[in-house]
Amino acid sequence: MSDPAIAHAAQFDDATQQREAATFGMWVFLATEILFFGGMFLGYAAYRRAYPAAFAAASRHTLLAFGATNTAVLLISSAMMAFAVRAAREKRRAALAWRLFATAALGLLFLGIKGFEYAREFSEHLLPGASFHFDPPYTNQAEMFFYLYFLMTGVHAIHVTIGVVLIAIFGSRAWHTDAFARNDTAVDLLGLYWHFVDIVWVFLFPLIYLVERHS
Amino acid sequence: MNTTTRELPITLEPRANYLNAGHSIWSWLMTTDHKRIGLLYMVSITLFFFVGGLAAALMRLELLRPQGGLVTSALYNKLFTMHGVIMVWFFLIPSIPTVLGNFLVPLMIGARDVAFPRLNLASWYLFMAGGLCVLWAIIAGGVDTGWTFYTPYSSTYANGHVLAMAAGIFIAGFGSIATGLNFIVTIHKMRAPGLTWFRLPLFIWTIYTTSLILVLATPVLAITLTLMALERLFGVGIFNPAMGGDPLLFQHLFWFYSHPAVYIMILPSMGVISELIPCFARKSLFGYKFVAYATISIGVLGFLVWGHHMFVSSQSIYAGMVFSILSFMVAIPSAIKVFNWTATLYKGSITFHTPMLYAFGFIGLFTIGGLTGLFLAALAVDVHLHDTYFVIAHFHYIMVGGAVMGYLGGLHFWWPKITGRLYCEWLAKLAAVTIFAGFNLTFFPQFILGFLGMPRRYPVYAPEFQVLNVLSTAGASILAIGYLLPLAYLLWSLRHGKPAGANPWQATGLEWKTASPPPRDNFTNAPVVTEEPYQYDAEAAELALEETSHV
Amino acid sequence: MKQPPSSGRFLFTLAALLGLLALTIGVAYVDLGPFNTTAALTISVAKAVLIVMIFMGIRGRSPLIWVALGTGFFFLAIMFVLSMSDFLTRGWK
Amino acid sequence: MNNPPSFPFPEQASNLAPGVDWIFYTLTALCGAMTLLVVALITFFCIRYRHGSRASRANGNPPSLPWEAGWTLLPVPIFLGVFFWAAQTYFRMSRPPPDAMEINVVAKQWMWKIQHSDGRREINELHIPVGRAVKLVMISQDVIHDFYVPAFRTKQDVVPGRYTTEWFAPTKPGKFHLFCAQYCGLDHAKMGGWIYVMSPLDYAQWLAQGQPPNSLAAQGQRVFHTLGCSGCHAAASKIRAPLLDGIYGKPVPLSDGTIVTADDQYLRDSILLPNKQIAAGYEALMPTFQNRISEEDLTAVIAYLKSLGSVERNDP
Repeated sequence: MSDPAIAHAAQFDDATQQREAATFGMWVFLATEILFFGGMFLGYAAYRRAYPAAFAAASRHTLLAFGATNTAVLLISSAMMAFAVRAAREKRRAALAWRLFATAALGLLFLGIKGFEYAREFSEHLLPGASFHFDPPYTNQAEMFFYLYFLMTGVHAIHVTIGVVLIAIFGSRAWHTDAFARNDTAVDLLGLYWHFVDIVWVFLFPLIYLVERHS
Repeated sequence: MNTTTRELPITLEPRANYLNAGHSIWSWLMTTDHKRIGLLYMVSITLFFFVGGLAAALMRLELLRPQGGLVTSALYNKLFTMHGVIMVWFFLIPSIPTVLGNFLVPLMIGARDVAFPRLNLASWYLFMAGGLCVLWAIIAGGVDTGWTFYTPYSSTYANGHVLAMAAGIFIAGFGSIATGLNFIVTIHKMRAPGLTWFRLPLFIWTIYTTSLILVLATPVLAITLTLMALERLFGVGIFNPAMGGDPLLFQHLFWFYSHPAVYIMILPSMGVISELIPCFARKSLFGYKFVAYATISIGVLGFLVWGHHMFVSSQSIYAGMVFSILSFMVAIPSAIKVFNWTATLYKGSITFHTPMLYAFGFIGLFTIGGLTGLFLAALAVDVHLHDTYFVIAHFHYIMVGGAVMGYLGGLHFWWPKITGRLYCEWLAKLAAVTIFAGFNLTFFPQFILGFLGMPRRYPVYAPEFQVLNVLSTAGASILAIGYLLPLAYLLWSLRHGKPAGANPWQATGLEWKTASPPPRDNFTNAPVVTEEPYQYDAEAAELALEETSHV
Repeated sequence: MKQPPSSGRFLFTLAALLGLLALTIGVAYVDLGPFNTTAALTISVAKAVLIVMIFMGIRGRSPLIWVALGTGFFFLAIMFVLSMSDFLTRGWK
Repeated sequence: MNNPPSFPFPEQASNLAPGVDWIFYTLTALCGAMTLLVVALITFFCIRYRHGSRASRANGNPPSLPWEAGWTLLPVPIFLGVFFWAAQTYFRMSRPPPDAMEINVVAKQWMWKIQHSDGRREINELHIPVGRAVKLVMISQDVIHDFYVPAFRTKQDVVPGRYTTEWFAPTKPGKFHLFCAQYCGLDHAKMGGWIYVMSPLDYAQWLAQGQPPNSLAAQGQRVFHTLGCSGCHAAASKIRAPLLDGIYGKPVPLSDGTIVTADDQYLRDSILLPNKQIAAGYEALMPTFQNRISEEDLTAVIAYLKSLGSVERNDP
């Protein structure tokens, strides 16, 4: 369905080839992200196996309410992004714009909740380093758990921030110009990125908040 | 065998090609033409090669005497770190993929450019930004952790600009990922009509596999360096033994990238050799499909063997045995390639132009390098040889004897296509022989030094090792001269070289079907591929010779 | 790309995902011994599969895309299996 | 009396050295033959089929499958053979005999501190009798080092935070190089030393020379009291703490239900990271002694705990 009207870059033969190349490129990029996060998950797995009791105790100190809400917020924003991609394909500019803004807003909400959570933990001296404080039995290993917690959720938050910024830009571009009416591939790719960021959180949530909640 | 080209007038009638499509600095620095980006990389990595080479020269001079004396231990430690970092990340890994790969991949598959030209330019800028970051770290005081950055030394005890150097490598790493991603998409999506996978030249197969490794391994290096840098910055981290951390986790993450990285360095050279041997033996490659499958299996198996760097690191002996048997298995695809190259020569019509000399040099030295890898894969022997000069000799035989020989062979083979000029043949042959001789004199004694037990990274050593070290330094001086020669006559050929014409070697391959240097969009008329690669005919070459000699 | 999933399907998937979220929290409060971790991971994998299949619409895409995704997870598995083989067997004498 | 190495072959001065050398020389022969085969084939083809030679080029493309199958499958048995041979030797290398003489080594940025069980301490030098198996229990105070004796063909990284072991049985008296083989900073190259393997007579003389005031275990007992360990762990103490008599090598049930044997590593972790593995039935009251006890004193205390022998234990 190569629409002749869609312009394509010089090095491609037609628009279909351009879209397939861009989409394939995005999936290869997601594979690199899988391995990038994989290194941290390996560190988590190694130390959770080595210090199960300490990880369980430390996990109980994480704020499950914040984590659960955040997961829900990100899942909803992922669904909203899926709606946005559909709107882009159906060339409905207004729907695309406000759905993108909604997704970005949910992303911001996620970051806000995360910010509050970090502030709470910071006040409870759970930030690893000189000021770290945890009741005696598991001081050292709990510091390891919280190091991994701040590391992995921090890197994930950076990815969410990048996503929110891009979605906002795409939203305003959809609102003001008809760029995406002519070529909606970019919105599809941004959607793939946003869903990937959501999947990383889907795995992060149980590993951090639900290590051992039963009494 | 270029006796049959017509003698073109020295002054070329100015035909539009990618070189004269713009002369301003801006047209070069902002180009999205894959051919120009290839040249930008060529200049950059050549500069880095000589910076890294200078460090190596100083180290070899220091090792002339057991008590050293030329440089302090602190400076020597910075020298071998600088030599390692620059040679690995700023010469060997980029060399063939970004120079020959950038130039040739679109040409060989009949495309106008790579899939994402602007991303291609961005990857050069990322590479240069990373390179300048590393150079600044070196000039500002240097780093003495070795290119391996083992914790806890790198994260807690080393002083020096570790963060700046790690940042430099981190940024350059994204340049590698961008290049790998670009090539994977280009090779999948932009092949000329009729160009099926098994009609692709093997250079494309190796660049494709190298790109897979680049894309899958480099992110793990990025996260590993980030973790090390964070631990150095904040004093707490997951590798910190005081917090119950395990330094071996760093080694696992580092070598998960760094062993596939050595296949990033050698696979493209294998691709170049798979192009040179058939062309100068006038015969199609023996067992094309097996060599292609061997390439892919090297790429995959390369990810399974990293533990052989950690046999004596107190890694579990059972994991050691798993890694040892896998390391033996990864040697098989490389052996297949060597045998197939050798078999290609059977009943060929072999000529000995400079690229072919480099190809023979590659096969000989790579065979020695590969086989000595088996010594290091054998557990009990590795206990004795690990971290000695045996390991130094092993990986230099692969990287310098293999990768650099392959790069130089490819550079000489495609120089006429890149610049439209021929270089001085006898000087080039002299350089090839000098490099081969200098290389062996430098690194073969180091096998013996390693077996005698001389550890690596030593500015001062026990007196009984001096004789072999003097031999090695003598070889290094010859090798240095050998490397300066190509720089001279290739630059000289830019101005005074004879015009090369479209196909000076009568080679097959789409890149030889367009003009030299090629036009901006590579092909005036889009090529269609109808036959297998390497359609050479040795008998025809012999008959052609008889006719010309009778006439 | 084949026809995009209908909007009803998106809402259904979102509901399923939120249900799985509730499930994983609920299961965490039940003491299953070693199976708590496997349960949590299985539910996460289920959520990830839902997102990939429906939201990312991988079903409508070419097999090459499946291979790209599969390759990413395959090499991640290699990293985990061989690294953990060291950590798990280091204590054995 | 530094006996010059028999160039180009390194000295074989330990029980494992011949075994390793046999594998090395076999591999050299195999790989040498393979390299010569390839080089000879290429040279022959280059001469016979050079451009302009008279040799016939008819049907120059024989079917490749048989050859490919040949050189793919042929190396497999050879590689497996060498793998098992080397792995078996490696397995023997990693299992010190039970009767080995235990010596503690503490590596520190740029020196080796060696403690004999009779309390004698040496820096960068190790005096051992010929013919007797020696097991080194090693740990690093800072970065990763590596205790490498080329003449014995043994090498083992010395890791901070974890005991690593290495063993050898010297077969020849003499003075052998000790090198640090893992880059550890400024004076990595100067961190070497000497292993003096002495005949039984010389060794007895050396022992008699500087008789150290008290054994390692005695030094450990002194540290055990000065740091207040006896306050809780003595039999008469009011605080409920595990009795340590005869604990070395015994299985210890932990609070999370698993059972571990009380080896060097367990004792060290219990002192530095007490809450890593808490003994079953006890509160996690023990303070950490990290940065309050040096590696040498720690080795001494562990030697003392080992010396407490197996008094009949009556703890709950």
